[in-house]
Amino acid sequence: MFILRFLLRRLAQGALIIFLVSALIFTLLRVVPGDPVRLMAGGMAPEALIEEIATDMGLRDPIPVQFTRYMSGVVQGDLGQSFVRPANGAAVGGASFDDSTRSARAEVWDLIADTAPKTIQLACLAMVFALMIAIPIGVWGGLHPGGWPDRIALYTSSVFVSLPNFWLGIILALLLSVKLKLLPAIGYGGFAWTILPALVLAIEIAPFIIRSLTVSVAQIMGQNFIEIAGVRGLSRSQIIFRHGAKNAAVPLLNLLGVQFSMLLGGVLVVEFIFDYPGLGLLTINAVMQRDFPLIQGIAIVTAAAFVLINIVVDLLSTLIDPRLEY
Amino acid sequence: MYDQTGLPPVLEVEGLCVGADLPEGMKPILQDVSFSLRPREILSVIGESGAGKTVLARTLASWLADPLKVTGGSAKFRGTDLIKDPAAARKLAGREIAYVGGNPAGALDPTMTVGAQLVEKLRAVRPEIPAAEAKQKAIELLDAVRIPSAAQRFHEYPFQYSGGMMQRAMIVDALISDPALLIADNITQPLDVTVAAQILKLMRDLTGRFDTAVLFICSSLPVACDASDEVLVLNKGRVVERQVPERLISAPQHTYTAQLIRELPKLWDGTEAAPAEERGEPRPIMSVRGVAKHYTAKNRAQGGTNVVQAVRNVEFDVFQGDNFGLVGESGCGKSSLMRLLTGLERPDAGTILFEGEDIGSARPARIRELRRKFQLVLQDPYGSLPPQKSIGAILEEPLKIHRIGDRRERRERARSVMSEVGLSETLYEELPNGLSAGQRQRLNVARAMTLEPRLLIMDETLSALDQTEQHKMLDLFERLQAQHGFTYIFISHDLAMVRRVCSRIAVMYLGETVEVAPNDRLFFDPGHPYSRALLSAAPTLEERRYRPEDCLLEGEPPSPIDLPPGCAFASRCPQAFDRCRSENPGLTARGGRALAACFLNPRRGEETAQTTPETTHA
Amino acid sequence: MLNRRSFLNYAAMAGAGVALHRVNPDFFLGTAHAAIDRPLVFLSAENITGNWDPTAHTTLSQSNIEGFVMGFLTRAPMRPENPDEVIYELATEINELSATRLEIKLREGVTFHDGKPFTSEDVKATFVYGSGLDRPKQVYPGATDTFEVETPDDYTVIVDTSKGGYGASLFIFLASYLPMLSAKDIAEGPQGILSQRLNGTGPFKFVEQRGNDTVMEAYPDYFKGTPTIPGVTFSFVGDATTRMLSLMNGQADVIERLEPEQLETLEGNDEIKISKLVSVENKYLWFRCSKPPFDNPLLRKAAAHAIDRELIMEVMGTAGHASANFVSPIKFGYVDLDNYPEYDPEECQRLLAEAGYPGGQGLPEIEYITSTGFYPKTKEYGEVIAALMQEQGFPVTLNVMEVAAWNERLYDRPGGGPGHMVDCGWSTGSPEPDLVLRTHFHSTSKRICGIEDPEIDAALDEERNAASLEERQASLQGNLMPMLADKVPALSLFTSVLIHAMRADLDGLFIYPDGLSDASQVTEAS
Amino acid sequence: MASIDTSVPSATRRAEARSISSRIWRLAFASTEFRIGLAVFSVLLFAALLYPELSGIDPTKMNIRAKMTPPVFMGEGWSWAHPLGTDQLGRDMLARSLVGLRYSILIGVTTTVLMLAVGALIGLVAGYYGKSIDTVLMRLTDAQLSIPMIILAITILGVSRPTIPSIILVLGLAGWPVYARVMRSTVMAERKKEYVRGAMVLGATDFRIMFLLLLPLVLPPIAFVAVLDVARMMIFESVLGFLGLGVQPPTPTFGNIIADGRKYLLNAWWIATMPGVFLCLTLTSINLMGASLERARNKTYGGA
Repeated sequence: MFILRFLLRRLAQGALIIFLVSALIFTLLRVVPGDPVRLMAGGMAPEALIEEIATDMGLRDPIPVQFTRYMSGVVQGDLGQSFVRPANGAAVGGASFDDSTRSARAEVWDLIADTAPKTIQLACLAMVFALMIAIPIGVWGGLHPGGWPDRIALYTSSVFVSLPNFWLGIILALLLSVKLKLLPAIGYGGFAWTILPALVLAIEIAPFIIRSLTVSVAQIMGQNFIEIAGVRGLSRSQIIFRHGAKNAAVPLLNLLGVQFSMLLGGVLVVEFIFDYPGLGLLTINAVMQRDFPLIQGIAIVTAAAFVLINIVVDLLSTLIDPRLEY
Repeated sequence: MYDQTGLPPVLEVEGLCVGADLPEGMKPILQDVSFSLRPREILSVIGESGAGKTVLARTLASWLADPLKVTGGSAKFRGTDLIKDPAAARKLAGREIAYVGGNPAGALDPTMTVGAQLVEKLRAVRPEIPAAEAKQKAIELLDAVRIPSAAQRFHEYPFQYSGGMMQRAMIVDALISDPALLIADNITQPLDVTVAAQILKLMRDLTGRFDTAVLFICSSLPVACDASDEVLVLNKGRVVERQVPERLISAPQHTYTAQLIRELPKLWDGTEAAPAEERGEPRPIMSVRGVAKHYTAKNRAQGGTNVVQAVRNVEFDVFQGDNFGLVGESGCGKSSLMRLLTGLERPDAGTILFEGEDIGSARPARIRELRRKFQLVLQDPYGSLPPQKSIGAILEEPLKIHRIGDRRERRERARSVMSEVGLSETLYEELPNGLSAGQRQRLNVARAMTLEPRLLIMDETLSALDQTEQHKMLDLFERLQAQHGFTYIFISHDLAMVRRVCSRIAVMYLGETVEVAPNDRLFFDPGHPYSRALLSAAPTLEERRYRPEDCLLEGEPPSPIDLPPGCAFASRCPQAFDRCRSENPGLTARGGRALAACFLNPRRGEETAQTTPETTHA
Repeated sequence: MLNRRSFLNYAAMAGAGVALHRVNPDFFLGTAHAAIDRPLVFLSAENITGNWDPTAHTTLSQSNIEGFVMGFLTRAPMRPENPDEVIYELATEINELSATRLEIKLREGVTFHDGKPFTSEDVKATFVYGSGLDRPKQVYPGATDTFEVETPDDYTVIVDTSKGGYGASLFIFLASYLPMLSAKDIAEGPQGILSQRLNGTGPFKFVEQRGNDTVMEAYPDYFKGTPTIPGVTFSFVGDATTRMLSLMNGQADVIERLEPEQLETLEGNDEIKISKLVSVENKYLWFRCSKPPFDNPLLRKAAAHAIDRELIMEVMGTAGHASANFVSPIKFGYVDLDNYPEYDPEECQRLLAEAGYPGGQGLPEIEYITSTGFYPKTKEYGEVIAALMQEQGFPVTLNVMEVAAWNERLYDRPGGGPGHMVDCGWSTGSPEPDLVLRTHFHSTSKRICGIEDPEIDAALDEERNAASLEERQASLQGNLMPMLADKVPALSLFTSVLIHAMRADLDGLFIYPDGLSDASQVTEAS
Repeated sequence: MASIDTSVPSATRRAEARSISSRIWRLAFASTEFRIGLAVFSVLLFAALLYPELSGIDPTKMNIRAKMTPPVFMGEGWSWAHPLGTDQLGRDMLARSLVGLRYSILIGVTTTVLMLAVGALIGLVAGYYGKSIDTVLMRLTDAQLSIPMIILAITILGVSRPTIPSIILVLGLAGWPVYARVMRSTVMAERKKEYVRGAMVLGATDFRIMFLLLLPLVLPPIAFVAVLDVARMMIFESVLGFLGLGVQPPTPTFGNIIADGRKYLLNAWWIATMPGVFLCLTLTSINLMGASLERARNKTYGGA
């Protein structure tokens, strides 16, 4: 009952956010230079043909008109069609001006639906790795504020954050894939292909989790109920893992929710480096090709994902800590 | 009473010494403390703050943190030396030796239900008990400490418990493992008198039932005497006296004890004249008329919102140069009223006139200007000072806010108020975190004084201080009043304090002023049954004029969310009759400038509060 | 029989400086080598278009795929030691009946992947369709109405170019570059099935496009026998390092467009072998000739003399092949031009002074647009060129763009394209020089530089209308090319070298100069 | 709690009347970690500011024939002329790294300060006023947070030639919501405390409470965490370079050096690695100082 009302309110707010984001991105994409029709039709196409195609596609209508048309599609679950991609989903280069002979263009929704699961798999695994790296270091640091573990946490995060992900990607691929032949690195052929990119992503996010954990664990371990728990007869492991961990989980969850967009930025580069056929690679190609419907679609879907993730985060936070206002 | 059980002692402390290992050397905290404790015995430990009471309690509970260290002696629990064998001591902690602290608010994990944590604790120290049984035991005990609908409350979170309920839950937490020794460290201090009285009664019941020995740490002599079989007096880390309460009071052995008893404020002792009201032409500096304030709170269970009537029908006048007292238990609306009086919030109805100007409806900028003339001193000596600012900066802040003086003048002013309240000028560049609670409250007062206000509102300013400190502060207030002609409003739950300093006192219950009367009249002839209940519960060594058995009722005040239609006190009033349940009596004059809201008072005509002489000046 | 002499002449020119890998032609049927049991993975640096019609694009990667799937009348390996070698594929014989009539005999018993037999109808339809003026990859010497195709029987084709007035021998040169389409597919027109899939007679059958992977499987009825590998997966992987790592960890079998440094890394690796070959692609620095300051030929020349192409070659390393003409050395008509602008600071200063900007003073800010992530090392040598020009006083700022932004700014537009200099390469899957020269420098086309010069127009027309190959070559080398070197509407910097790397145990992969590969004979060396 | 019986009156350990902040600095400076951090940071800073000019080595000067010279002792052909080797165009890596450090510190610090300023302001206002102001501001924050950075980047950087100010703007825009959120929750917690009420009663305006009372209190811990973001922003700048949206050559930012040097990682590992090393040194030295300062603060303010 309560959760339902909370969900309704947050989803309504989320819809508003998505609407705002769509409007903003829609407008921005239409003022940015780089005529998509030029890219669709190819560099050699004459101006008149460009204008004709653009007018046909409604790209010369006023932006509000275009936006209204677009949003009415979005509401019905139609994110439009890619400007440049054929239905088979290949990333294509613009070389032909004879656009009329293009085979059917791909539905944006299908392109996203095809790639998103792989990215979700990658992101989840990355998160698992990141937590596996960050929790021991961060908690240990938080349990000894000012001591060596705290410093180790600090230095580890300094080093990790200084590693550019495309540098790290190459090094890890060389080491784990080329030299040791432990893991496949490039493309996607099954779960094993996710491990290496996830590791790179994990190292990228881990410093922030470490930092957040050291701070929140230290803060929680200084609280009265933790101090008194030993006097009440609870064992140290009970105190740390049941009470400390549970209380530290709330700030951690919030961090993860907020860092979502950062994760997406990382996914972009990592997927490109590893040629991992996920949403990130799709985004890079869409950006490179000025595939506006696709960029818009991705933006809307990620905004929606962000909204949903944060609703889940808030819901989980309130489940963990019922004091939080719904 | 001593040795009456004939059982061997549970705890034998011999020559215990504890010191603080500081860079400048070992500083002794406890020196050569020895005593023993038998099952079912309640031993109070009393002493001023800094005497080492809490250190003693924590040493026994294996909870000494750096830089404190045991430097000598032994503490044998059933033959096991807790000092020599810390591992065994830790094993006993929580199981045989239970500890209850004075700060129940933060004592449990806020993210787990109270019940779950009780079960967790029990199963941590006694893993052999199955979960279901543990749950049943927890509910039984919650019920035993009179937590209403315990089975339901079992599933609630700590923040859903009131302070008194939390304290009781913590007692359950301590007793659930059937400990042989209960260390109760200042458990009644943060509580209202009526609640504290209930808790003490409960503790006595329970020790009888479970054969538990209790070490009762306390800073109030009357409470200690009330609660225990024997009293141990600690002074500067040494045991100076151990007596049964009666003997202690009648024949204190040590000068410190004697002084403690002497300084104890008396409620009904006529030797010290109660502050008299200003006679002649009393001019009200503040008049409160029919003030009401409600808040809306989210209802988590059913959705929607609830209206909380925090303040209703509040009426009183405060006269120039007067000491006005506002008493009531927590939740009675004192704090809400304070926010209204200081212009932090605006009333829904009624007027608050300060020197003829309505604070309730003044423009925000005007209120800021008026603030130069009335100031507030807050309750919490720790939270009320801005962190990370030096004492000098704190004192200059009000002057900066009101753009008074230049740098040098402000500095001088700050230094002069510091010396006035008795803070050394060398503290100017220091942070307040090195100050004691008393010094902090002096600082708070000093800060309020820098603007040279006319009216000072003291919101529980003294309640966090021990008796000796309180004494000194009250002297300070008197001196300042004499020098600057301040008018004080004391918001307090401490009747003894109010009795000593206030000339007129208003009693609040559930947002209403149920009685407004001169000091003597309230204490000797209260006009409201609730006032009598308060007086009956007040901690004192004197013979009570009102017996708790007659006046004090079980339970807590009804929730201010769904107030009964009639007199709010009717549900707990021993004398309530039908009319009380249907009609709100309202403040009525009962002669001698006293008013009370009770039908039992003989009416003098049909005068209402608004037409009493004192209000005609408004 | 084929006029061996003319073919030889042409092939000798085209094959200059080309190094190739090629196994014994009999090898494809050999059983001495064990077949590999999984599809060959080929990583491409370039993405494909959405249109499978081979005449609808000039995209190298897609042509590469066509090399696997489609059949050709002939293939010309152009090995330096045997430059005139022609391998007949779908043709069995080519005879010059007269100067304007060419007879092609076709192989019998060949079927398309969709089961339709390959006949002279298909050749006719392909010739007619592929020479249509609306085809982006118009690969024939003249438009459809300049020749006629006769099909006396199912396996004979006669091309008659008398209407167009040029020699039918031009068709010989194009035979190796022309994928044969099915007449049935062509009948549906450009919007039809042609655009949706590949249908050829080649060793591999197009199965599907799966994301960025083009999946092909062995065609069991391939006329030379079933290929020894089960299939080919052709994938677009945008990042050069990624491609190399894939090869190194064994996930990929062949990768393309290696950079010289990658070459260095891989050369030490016993498991990997390299193929280098000069391509048909030249890299150019295009001047915007229709707007100041480069509407002044003196300044263009000055700029050309400011650039030390040897330095650029240093940067390019093995990925560049020095050339001094506007077309690749393997294109028809190539010659090292004597008057091609060389690095000469004094000449540059002289020209600047002559143009009225001594030492570069008074020149407006010059924007140099280049891309990153598409061609190798554009950013690196872009910085070199900018620095060199700055040294001579040109106020150049380099603007490195991602490919889409660059592509959008690339072409000429009314009033001149954006910026003042643009970096771009041009590659066409044919030795025909006009596909570069006419496209860019004729005033009716002027794709990028925007030049309108009647003298150049006249020179372009003259060489096209030449009666014979010899005459045409003379016109190109004696008139047009020196004229372009003098007017420098663009400066050709070098010719790209296509570098492929593949698993060392992979024998039999042949790579053609335009990047097309033939994997039909790929086997794994035991 | 009550066990603070042991606390020594500060008068006994008081330093002669010295302001609190100077005491914190002195305390921090007394720690070895702080001194090491300060030493490393100063060396880096001075080197970045002075070395390229003093040494007369032009970080953009190419010498293609000496390209990819390894750092000293690190392989064949090294020379003392290029202690950290040369890049793919034969430019001196030491000079490039130091000039790159200059730009990257500029970008990293300015961006972080920008997002901290915007985020802190919005979070402060939202957390202080609460209610509908809070709702509006926080939903706005969510909206901003949910726009992928890259899309902002291509739109803003695509309009014009990417310059350092426009890159700072893009990165700052993408980063502020995180700080707004942290700030808001901290302020909300502080807002309920007594001393805020105390300040109100003294007559302080909202502005004064927000900016003079709360801000100095809640900002330092957040700023300490923000040090990580300085590094992250430097790395992000390299991602932009990687996408062709970075600072234009020949300006050597870390982003440019890493993004361009990546291709040569197997031949000339030092090109893409050096910026990372400098970044790590800078960051660790700042962190060393920050952590000591934080400890000194905690010690001075009694752990609060």
